[in-house]
Amino acid sequence: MTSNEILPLAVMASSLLPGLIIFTLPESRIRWRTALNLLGALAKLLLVGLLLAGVAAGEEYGFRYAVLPGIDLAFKADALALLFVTLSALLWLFTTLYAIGYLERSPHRSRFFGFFSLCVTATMGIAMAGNLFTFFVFYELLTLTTFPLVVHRGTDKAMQGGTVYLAYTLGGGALLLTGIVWLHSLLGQIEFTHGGVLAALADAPTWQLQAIFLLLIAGVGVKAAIVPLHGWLPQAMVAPAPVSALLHAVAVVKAGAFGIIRIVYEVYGIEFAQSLDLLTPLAVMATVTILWGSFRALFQDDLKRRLAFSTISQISYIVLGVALFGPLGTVGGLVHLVHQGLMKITLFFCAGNFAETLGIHKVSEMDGAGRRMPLTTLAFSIGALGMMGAPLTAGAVSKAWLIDGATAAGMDWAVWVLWTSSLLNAAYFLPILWRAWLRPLPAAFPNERTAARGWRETAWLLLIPPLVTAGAVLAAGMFSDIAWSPLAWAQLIAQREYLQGMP
Amino acid sequence: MSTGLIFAGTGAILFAMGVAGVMLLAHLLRRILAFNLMGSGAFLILIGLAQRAGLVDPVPQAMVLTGIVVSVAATALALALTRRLHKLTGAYTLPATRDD
Amino acid sequence: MKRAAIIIFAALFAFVLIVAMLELSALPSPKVNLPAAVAANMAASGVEHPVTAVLLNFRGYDTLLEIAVLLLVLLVVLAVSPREGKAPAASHEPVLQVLARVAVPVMLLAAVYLLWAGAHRPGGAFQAGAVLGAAAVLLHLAGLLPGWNAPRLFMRAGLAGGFLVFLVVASALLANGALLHFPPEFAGALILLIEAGLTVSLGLILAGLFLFLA
Amino acid sequence: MTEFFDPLAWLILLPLFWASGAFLLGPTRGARLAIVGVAAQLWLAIDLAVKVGDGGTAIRHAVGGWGAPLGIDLIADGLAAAMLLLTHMVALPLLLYARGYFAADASVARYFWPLSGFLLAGLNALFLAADLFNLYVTLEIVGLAAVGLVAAGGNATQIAAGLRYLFATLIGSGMYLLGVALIYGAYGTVSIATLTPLINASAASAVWIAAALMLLGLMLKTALFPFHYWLPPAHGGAPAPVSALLSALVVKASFYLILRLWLGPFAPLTGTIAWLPALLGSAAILWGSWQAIRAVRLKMLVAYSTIAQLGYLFLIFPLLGPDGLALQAGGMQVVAHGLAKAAMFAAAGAMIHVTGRDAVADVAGVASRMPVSLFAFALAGVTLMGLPPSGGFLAKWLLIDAALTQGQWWLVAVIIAGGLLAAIYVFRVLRQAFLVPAQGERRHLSHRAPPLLEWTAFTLAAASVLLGLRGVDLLRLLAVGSGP
Repeated sequence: MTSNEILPLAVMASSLLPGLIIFTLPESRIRWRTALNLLGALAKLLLVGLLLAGVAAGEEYGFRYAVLPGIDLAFKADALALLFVTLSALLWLFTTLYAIGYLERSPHRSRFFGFFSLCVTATMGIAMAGNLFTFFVFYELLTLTTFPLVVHRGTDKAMQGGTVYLAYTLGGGALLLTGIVWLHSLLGQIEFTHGGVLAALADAPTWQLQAIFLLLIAGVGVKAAIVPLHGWLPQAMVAPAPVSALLHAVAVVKAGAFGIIRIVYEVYGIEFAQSLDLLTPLAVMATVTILWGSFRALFQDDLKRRLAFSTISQISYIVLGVALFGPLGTVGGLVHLVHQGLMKITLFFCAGNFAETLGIHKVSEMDGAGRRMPLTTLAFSIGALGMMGAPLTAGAVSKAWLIDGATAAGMDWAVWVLWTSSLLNAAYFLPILWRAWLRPLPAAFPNERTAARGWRETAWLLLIPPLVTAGAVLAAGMFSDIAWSPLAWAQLIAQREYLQGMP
Repeated sequence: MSTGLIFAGTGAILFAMGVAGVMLLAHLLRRILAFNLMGSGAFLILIGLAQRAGLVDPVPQAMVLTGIVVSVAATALALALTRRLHKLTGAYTLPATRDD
Repeated sequence: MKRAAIIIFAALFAFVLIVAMLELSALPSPKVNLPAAVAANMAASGVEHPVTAVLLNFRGYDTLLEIAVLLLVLLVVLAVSPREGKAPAASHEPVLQVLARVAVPVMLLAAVYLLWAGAHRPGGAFQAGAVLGAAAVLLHLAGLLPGWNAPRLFMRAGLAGGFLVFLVVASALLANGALLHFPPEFAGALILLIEAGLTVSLGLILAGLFLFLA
Repeated sequence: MTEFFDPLAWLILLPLFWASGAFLLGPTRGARLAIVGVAAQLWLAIDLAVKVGDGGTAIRHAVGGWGAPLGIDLIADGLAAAMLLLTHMVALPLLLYARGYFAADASVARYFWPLSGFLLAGLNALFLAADLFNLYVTLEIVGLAAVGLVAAGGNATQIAAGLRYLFATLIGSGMYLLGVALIYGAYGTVSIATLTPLINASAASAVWIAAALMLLGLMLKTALFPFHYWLPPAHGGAPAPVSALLSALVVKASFYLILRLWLGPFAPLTGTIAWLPALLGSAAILWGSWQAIRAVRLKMLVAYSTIAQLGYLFLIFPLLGPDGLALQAGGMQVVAHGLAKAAMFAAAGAMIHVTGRDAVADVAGVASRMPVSLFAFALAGVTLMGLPPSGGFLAKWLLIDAALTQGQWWLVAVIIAGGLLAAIYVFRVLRQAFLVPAQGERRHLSHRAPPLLEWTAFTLAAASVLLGLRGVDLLRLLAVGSGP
């Protein structure tokens, strides 16, 4: 095996092995568990760094293993894969730190961190999958490994949320599988290739290709929470805060959006998809989701539910970017994959802190929270402003590229959609900020633990991750032009998908 | 019609009676007898059909000997279980099934 | 309703089967002629009676497995008939006792004859064993032999011994090229050895199927 | 002429030897003998699989040196070698499991060891047999040994379940035997190799009746819907290691024989009715899953799941084509389900052993007390649901691929629906296991499961999942000697 084959596997092993070891650790070995978690996360970052340098220099990383005749478990770490891998690896580190602080003294931590690591492994597999078969394998693994996390608390409500989550994702998986096998039986292969592989099937009946597209998009659309397949996401909010962060920013929802990107660009090929009239319906679906998610978020009093509907809306920005048919929109969609992750994880970290420190679960309880927890509220504000697309934040960059993309594609209505959504974002985020910063302190918070635990604001492990990610939101917004920024990387990918893929 | 065929025809009737008996009879001893009828029918067909031309064929005869031993064994097993069931429940019929 | 349906179906089945067999008898004889093949190989079989030759040589493997069936059924009978305490004493039947005292020695003799006769005329281990088993059952019914308790080592050896002899011979013959591949010159002696072992064990097993339950 | 240590012969002789030995020696030494014997058999099975796989042709052993049709042949092709490998991969962990399971109960153990030896001998002989009458004898060994193992527990439910099973298996073999009699009457031979070229579509009606009788009898033994009535009480009522052996292997033996006959001698007769087994198989999937979803007892849930999973095997018949996809799917499903179902019964047995109760509801809280058993159950469930990366997933993939290639859309729908239904009953148990039990119920979780029970179950489950990574090797083995 060459080092170009080993490196992608090592990236996966860096979370798989610690995860498996953690399962066997007794509950009391806290230091061991923490050390393993951090060691894995840091090792992964190091390995990802090596990959990034290599791919930027034009190296190709990949590994194949035959599972069935003509069907391989194939990994390839290309530029697009690395966009997702880097995001997940980075956020995994912070989520782990946060989770260590969050779950202090709660039971079953070995189980929790074991499955947590497996989740990240599955996400890496999804990112680096070299064909639809491999993608599906890890896509389903992600479902299986997130279930124990969603139901972690073991209450009836958690079980209900977990069941709804499973019903949606396994149903979606079944559709996806049908689509993939159908495609395989028509085409004989299902590799991800720049520019797509389906042009070879130009003679096949159009309805078949359209039906397969529908199956595939519906399959990944469940995880991407596209309306009307989004019902599980608000229900899954019963999970502990680090799991919500994982679902919304690191793994699950992202995996769905990433799947849509792979299917449109590297299975159908953007040109061929356009010629089959598939992109406009996709754009319409994304639009509906963007507006519906924002609209529903307006009326949620539960803070995490409001954030959940916000996620539904924001993820479809990525889908819209993909469907805009043009390099500008592509860059906008891809960069939003990263930016949304940074912003949303900040928001969930902060929401977890409010709940853990002051017992705040509802928007209506937020009055004066900013005075008691200024740093957390600051981080929250940065995330929220980013979501609105305020200048100097990461959100502004993605929105600008998306709007340019829509204009260039001649889809003026999409510009209006983006503006409307920004207004709605402001409408559901600004009241929170207003309450937190400007309303007076209430007589008592629902369940304040600051004094009992001897915290100044909250535990350090809970405070540092949101501050760092909030900083990243600002950095990605202000320094988007330098090399190695998410934007630069997205431009590299767009260039490869649009230029190298074309004959 | 040769003797062999008469045996085979009788075997067919016995087999059919046996099958009907196993399906219809609730009393376990009767059911075991019906099963033996089935076996005998099959043995008669095996020997009778092979010897329809009147020639002796030792191969099916040996097979039937083997088959008889197997069927003796199966009958003994069925009787032993029936006896045990009777001792435990006092009934010579199978209890009604419950799905759970 | 169900009853009538089953009866009608069974009658129909018998009718169809008979018609099919009549149709078959009108066709020419089958292409494979096994009786001829048996006759042609009788000399190498080690016995003179064709049925015994098929039973213990040509298709001896079937017979090996058939003994396994008997032994395994005996095991199940033992498993489901746990004997609590001592076996009940048999009832006292004077008339039967007289009959049994006369018949059992004759039956033993008949068993030995059947075993020996199997080589060249109808007979053999199973028939001999059946007579032995019947003798034991007769003794029990007459009150001369109590029911059997769970078998001790000696009895277990007797029950499984015949099968083990068969098994050892079968596997030793692998050295001759195949399972149960008798060399023609020793075939007769080996078959007699197997049959003798089987007669004892089959007698015990068949008696046991009755007496372990009694 | 073959060597003395011919795996074909010894795979049959060895279990017969140790079965008799275990009877002679009694349960304690018998258990040791059995485990050593099965370990040796596993080695023989691997040796045989390597020989068949590398050689690329079937291996033949002419018993008695006569050769068919006068004598009886044993033939090991790829399918047979794969079945033998599966049998011993399942049997070795299960016998180790049984040692732990029966440790406290010597009266049942006394006859478990010799009976399991006869069962394995019967299975091995069945997989290797190439003679219709010899197959009848092996079928009876397997059937009677299985009934014995179910009934050996000795309580009224088990005896009744054993009797029900006994009558089903006897009717099945009676029909099979009648078929053999008609075949012998028509062709004068029972050797499969000799018969295959003789049978064609213009065969006499007696041959058609024979084929129908034999296939129906075997379907009854395989518990194909609607002949499944005997399976749940038998598999759900027996001790856990027995349930595992029965569900993983015994029902597969008669399916194997159906496949053999369907592809071999009866191929010219079956072309037009291939949709019938598929239809029954679909009904089995839906009905079995539905019953598993509403089962109250844990082992009943697993038993009904067997009925559903057997249904998948019968979907392949209308899809059998020159591309071999359907046959590969069937072989993969047999192996994957065998390993997974053994694991599931073993894990369920361990849970029942500890909680002392048999209801699905009593599993609550097991997640924290018996993580290994639960993990084994979950991994086995992954295979049954057909989720990646398990062997069950590859089977499902191949099956859908075959169905799509042949344009049988309704089968695709059934396969997908079956997977989702399986998810419902598997997650029903997992959900319950993760639930925090009410305080009063904790007292039932007083003692811990023996590690032997938990880890053997886990090994089997892990094997069923890892099979998904060795699919190519299994399919290469299956391809040997199949097809024209």
